[in-house]
Amino acid sequence: MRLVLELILPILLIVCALAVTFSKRLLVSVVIYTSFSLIMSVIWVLLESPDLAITEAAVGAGVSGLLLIYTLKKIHALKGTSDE
Amino acid sequence: MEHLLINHYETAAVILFGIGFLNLLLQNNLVKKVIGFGVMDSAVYLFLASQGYIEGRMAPILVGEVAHAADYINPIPAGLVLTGIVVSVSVTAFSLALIQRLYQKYQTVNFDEIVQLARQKGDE
Amino acid sequence: MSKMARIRKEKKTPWQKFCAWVNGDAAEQMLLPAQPPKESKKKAAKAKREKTTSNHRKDMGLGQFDHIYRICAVLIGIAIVSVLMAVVLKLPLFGSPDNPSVNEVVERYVEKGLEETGAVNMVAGMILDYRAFDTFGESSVLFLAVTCVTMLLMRDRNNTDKKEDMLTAQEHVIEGYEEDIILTKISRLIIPCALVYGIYVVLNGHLSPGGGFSGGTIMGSALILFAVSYGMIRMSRFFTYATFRKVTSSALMVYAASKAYSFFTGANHLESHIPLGTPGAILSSGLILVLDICVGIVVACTMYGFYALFTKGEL
Amino acid sequence: MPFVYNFPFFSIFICMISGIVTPLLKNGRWAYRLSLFASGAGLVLSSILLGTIGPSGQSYSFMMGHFPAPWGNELSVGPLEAVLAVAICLVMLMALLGGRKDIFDDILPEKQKLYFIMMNEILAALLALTYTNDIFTAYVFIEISTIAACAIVMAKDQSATLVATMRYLIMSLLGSGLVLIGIVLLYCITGHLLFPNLQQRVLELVATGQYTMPLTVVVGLIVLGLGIKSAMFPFHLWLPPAHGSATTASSSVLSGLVVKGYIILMIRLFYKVFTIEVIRELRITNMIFLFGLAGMIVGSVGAIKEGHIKRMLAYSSVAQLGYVFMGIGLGTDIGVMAACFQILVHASTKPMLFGCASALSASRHHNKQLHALRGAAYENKLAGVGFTVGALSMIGIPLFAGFAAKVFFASATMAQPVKMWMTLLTLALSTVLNALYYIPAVTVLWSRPVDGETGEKQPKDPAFAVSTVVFIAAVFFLGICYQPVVELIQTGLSLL
Repeated sequence: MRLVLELILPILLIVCALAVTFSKRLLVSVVIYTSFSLIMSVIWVLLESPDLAITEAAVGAGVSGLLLIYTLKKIHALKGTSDE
Repeated sequence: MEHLLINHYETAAVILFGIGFLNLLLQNNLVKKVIGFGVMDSAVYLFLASQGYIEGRMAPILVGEVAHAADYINPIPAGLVLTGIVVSVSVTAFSLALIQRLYQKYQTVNFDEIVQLARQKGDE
Repeated sequence: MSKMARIRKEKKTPWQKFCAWVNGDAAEQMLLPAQPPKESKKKAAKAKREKTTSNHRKDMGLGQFDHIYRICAVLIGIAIVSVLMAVVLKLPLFGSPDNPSVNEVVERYVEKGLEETGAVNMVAGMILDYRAFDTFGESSVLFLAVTCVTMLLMRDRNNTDKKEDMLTAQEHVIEGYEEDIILTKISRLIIPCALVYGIYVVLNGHLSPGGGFSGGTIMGSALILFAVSYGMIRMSRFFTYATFRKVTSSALMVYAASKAYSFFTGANHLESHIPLGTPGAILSSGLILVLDICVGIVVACTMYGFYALFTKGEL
Repeated sequence: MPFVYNFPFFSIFICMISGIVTPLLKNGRWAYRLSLFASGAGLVLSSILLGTIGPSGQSYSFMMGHFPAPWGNELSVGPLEAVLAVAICLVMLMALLGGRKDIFDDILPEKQKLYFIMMNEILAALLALTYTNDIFTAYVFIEISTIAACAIVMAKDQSATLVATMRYLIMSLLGSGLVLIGIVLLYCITGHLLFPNLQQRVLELVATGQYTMPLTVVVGLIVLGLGIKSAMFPFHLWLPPAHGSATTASSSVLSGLVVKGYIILMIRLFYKVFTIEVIRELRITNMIFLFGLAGMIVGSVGAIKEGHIKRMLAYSSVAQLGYVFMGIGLGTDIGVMAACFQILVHASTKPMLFGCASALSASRHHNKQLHALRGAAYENKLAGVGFTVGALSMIGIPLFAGFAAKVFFASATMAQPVKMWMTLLTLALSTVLNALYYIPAVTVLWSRPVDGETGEKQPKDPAFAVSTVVFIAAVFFLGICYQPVVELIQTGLSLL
C-alpha cells in the first residue's frame, strides 16, 4: 500500500504541474495548484515530517489558494461570475 | 534507471523543478508565472526532505526519555523546508499584489502585452 | 435543437473531451446561457490589441528576439533538468541510513536536543534554538512581505479608480443588509474550533508537530473566515490598521529582544538564566514557547492582513 | 572575548530592530531620522571594529547563540568584512542624505514610513550577507534583500516602476531558485551548513574524488543564481529599467550596494567554502571571466545608445560589474583583490552620479533626457562638479578612483599570458567606450544653454551637499591614498 502511494503521488504531482501549465483557464490552474499542495502535504506525512504536513496544508492549500483566488477576482478572471 | 526509480522522489523533484523553471521563464501570464515559481520551490523542498528521510525511522519527535540518533530521521531538512515555505508564501503574496496593481494600470495580466503597452506609452 | 444535442453532434476525441472537461467548457455550455454580443465585442477588442502589439513587434524586430529567447529558455531548462538528473544518479540512495547528511550534527540535535533546548519536537528545538538566526530572518521576510503588500495595495491617490470604488461601495451595502444565513451559522460553529485549534498548535509547538507558523496560519484563517462571514465592518471594531501595526511590531520586538539576549549571552559565554522546565510540560523549553507565541501572533495578523489588503485595500 | 567583537551582531540587530520599530513612528520624517541613526550607528560600530582588528589582522567567528560551529549559526569577521561593512554603512548613509528631497517628493506621505522599513532591512541584509558564516542564513538574507530591493524600486509607484519591478522580481526569483537548489545539493553531499565544516568536507570530497560531478553542478548553480541577481552579462537586461526608473536613493542603494551584496557573498563562498583553487580547477573562473569581459563591452555599448541619463548610468553599472566579474574570473588572489577594490570604487562613485544626475534634472522639471539637461550644471554647481568627478573616475583618469582600480586589474593579469592580452585589450576598449558616453554627457552639462532656456533656481539642500562632498572625498581618497585600503583587503583575503 505504502509503496503504491509512494510511486503514485510523485506522478500525480507531475501531472498536476503539467495541468497547471497547460490549462487554459486561470481558475482551473489555481484549483489544480491547490490540489498540488494537498498532495505535497500527504507526501510530507509519508516522509515522516508532520510539521511540514501541517504547514503545507495550512499555507499551500489554504492561504496561498485564497490569495490566488482573490487575485483572480481582482483581475476579473473568474468565469461564470458577474465579473467576467 | 534503477537508481532513478529508487530515488523516485528526487527524480520527480527534478522534473517538477524543470516544469516550474520553464513556467517562470516562458509563461506570459503572470499568475501562471507565480504558480510556476511555487511549483519550483516545492520541488526543491521535496528534494531536500527526501534526502533527509531514512527508511524505518520515526519523525523527529521524541518518544520516551532517552533519545538514540539511530531511531529518528534527520530533523535539519524539515527545519530548512519550514523556513523555505514561509519565504515562498511571502514572495507569492508580494508578486500577486504586484500583479493586481499592474492589472489596474494595463487591464491585462499578460506580461508581453504589458511591456508593449508600457513601451507605447513611452514610459519604460 | 437543444444545446445538449449540439454538443453531442460535434465529434470529439476522448482527449478533446477530457480537455474540455478539465477546462470546464462542457459544464459551462450546459449551464450558462450564451452571451454572444459581449463576448464578440471583447474578442474584437482583444484582436485589435493583438494586432497593434504584433505590428509593433515587427517594427522593433522584437518577434525574432522573442523567438530566440524562447528557444534559449527551453534549452537552458532542458540542460538544467538533465544535469540535475545526472546528479541524482550520483547521489546516495533514498532512505539509506549512511548518506552524508547523517553525521555528528544530526546526532547532537537528536540526542542532546531535549537536554539543551528542552523541546520534545526536535524540529522546533532546531529552528528556534540551535539555528535561531535563520528563523528570525524568516519572520522578517514575512514582515517585509506584508509591508510590501501594504505599500502596493493600501488605498491612496495612486491606486484608486472609480469603478473599483463603486464596486466596493456596493459590496459594503450588501454586506450591511444581507447576511448569508448558511455561512454565518456554520462559521459560528467553525471559528471557535479553528481558533482553539490554532492556539493549541502554537502552544504545543515544542511538544508536537506544528509551532508558531502553522498555528498562526490556522488562527489567521479563522480571522479570515470571520471577516468573510460577518463583514469587514464588524472586524474593524476590534482590529484596525493601528492595532495591526502595534501587535505585529511589538510581537516582533519581543522576538528580537529575546533572541538578542540569547545571542549576546551565548557569544560572550555567559549564563542565560532561562529555566528549561520539565520536558514535556507546556511551560517548558525556555524561550521556545515565547518565540512560538510571538511568531504565531505575527503570522495570524499577517495572513489576515494579506486577505484584507487583497480584498478591500485597507485594514 | 573583547567587547568590540560583538559589534557586527549589534550593527545587524540595530538595523533590523529599527525596521521593526518604524511602523510605530509618527510620520516619514521620524522614520527617516531613525534610518539615518541606524546607518550612522552601523558606520560608527563598523569603523571601531575595523580600527581594532584591521591593523593587527585578526579574524574570529562569533556564535549566534549558545552552540559552536557545526550546530549553531555563526558570524565570521575579519578585516575584509569590516572594510566592506564600513563602506556599506557609509554609502547607505550618504544615499539617504543625498536622496532625501526626492524620497519625500516621489513617495506618498502615508507610505514613506514603509519605504524606510525597506531601507533598514536592506542594510541589515547586506551586513548579514557580509558577515554570515552559514550558507542557509545567507539564503534567507538573500531573500530579504530581494524583497526589499523590489519594494524600493516600486516605491515611486508609477507605471514604469511597476513594470520594472515585475521584471526584476521574476529574474530575482529565478536566481533565488537556482541558489536554493545549489545549497540543497551542497547539503546533500556534505551534510553541513556552516562554512568551515563545509570547506573541510569539500576538500575531503575533492581529495577522494567522490561526488566531483555534483560539486561542479553545485558551484555552477550558485554562481548562475548569484550572477542573475547581480546582473552578470547575459542576465543584465532587468537592471537598466529597475535602476533607471526608481527614486534617487533607491537607485543609489541598488547599484551601489544591493548588487554588490551578492558578489561579496560569492567571493566569500569561493574562499571560505570551495576554496579558490578548487574553483580554478573546475574551470568555473574561466566562464566568469568571459562573462565579465562581455559585460564590460555590452554595458558600455548600451550606455552609448541611451539618451535617458539615469538609464545610461544603469548601463554603465552593468559595465562596471563586468570589471568585478573579470577580476574574480582571473582566479588569483590579486585578481579578487582588484575586484574587491573595484567594488569599493563603484560603490562610492555610482551613488554620487545618480544623486547628482537627479539634482541636475530637478531644475529641468525632472526631465532626465540628456538633451534637456543642457547647461544644467550652472544652476547647481556642486552637482555638476560631482557628476564630472564621478564621470572622470568611471573613465579612468589618473588621481581618480577608477584609474587605481584599472591599474590593479591590469597588474593582476601579469601572471596569465592568455588572459592578460584579453584583459588589456578589453580594458582599453572599455575605457574608450566609457569616454564615448561620459565625455559628451559632461560637455552637455557644462555647455552654455541656448537662449534663455534656464530652469528655475533650486533651493539649497545641505544634506545633498554633505553627501556629494563626502563621495567626492571618497573618490579622491581611493584614487590617491589607496595603499592602506589595499593592504587591508589583502590581509582580509588571506584570512578568509
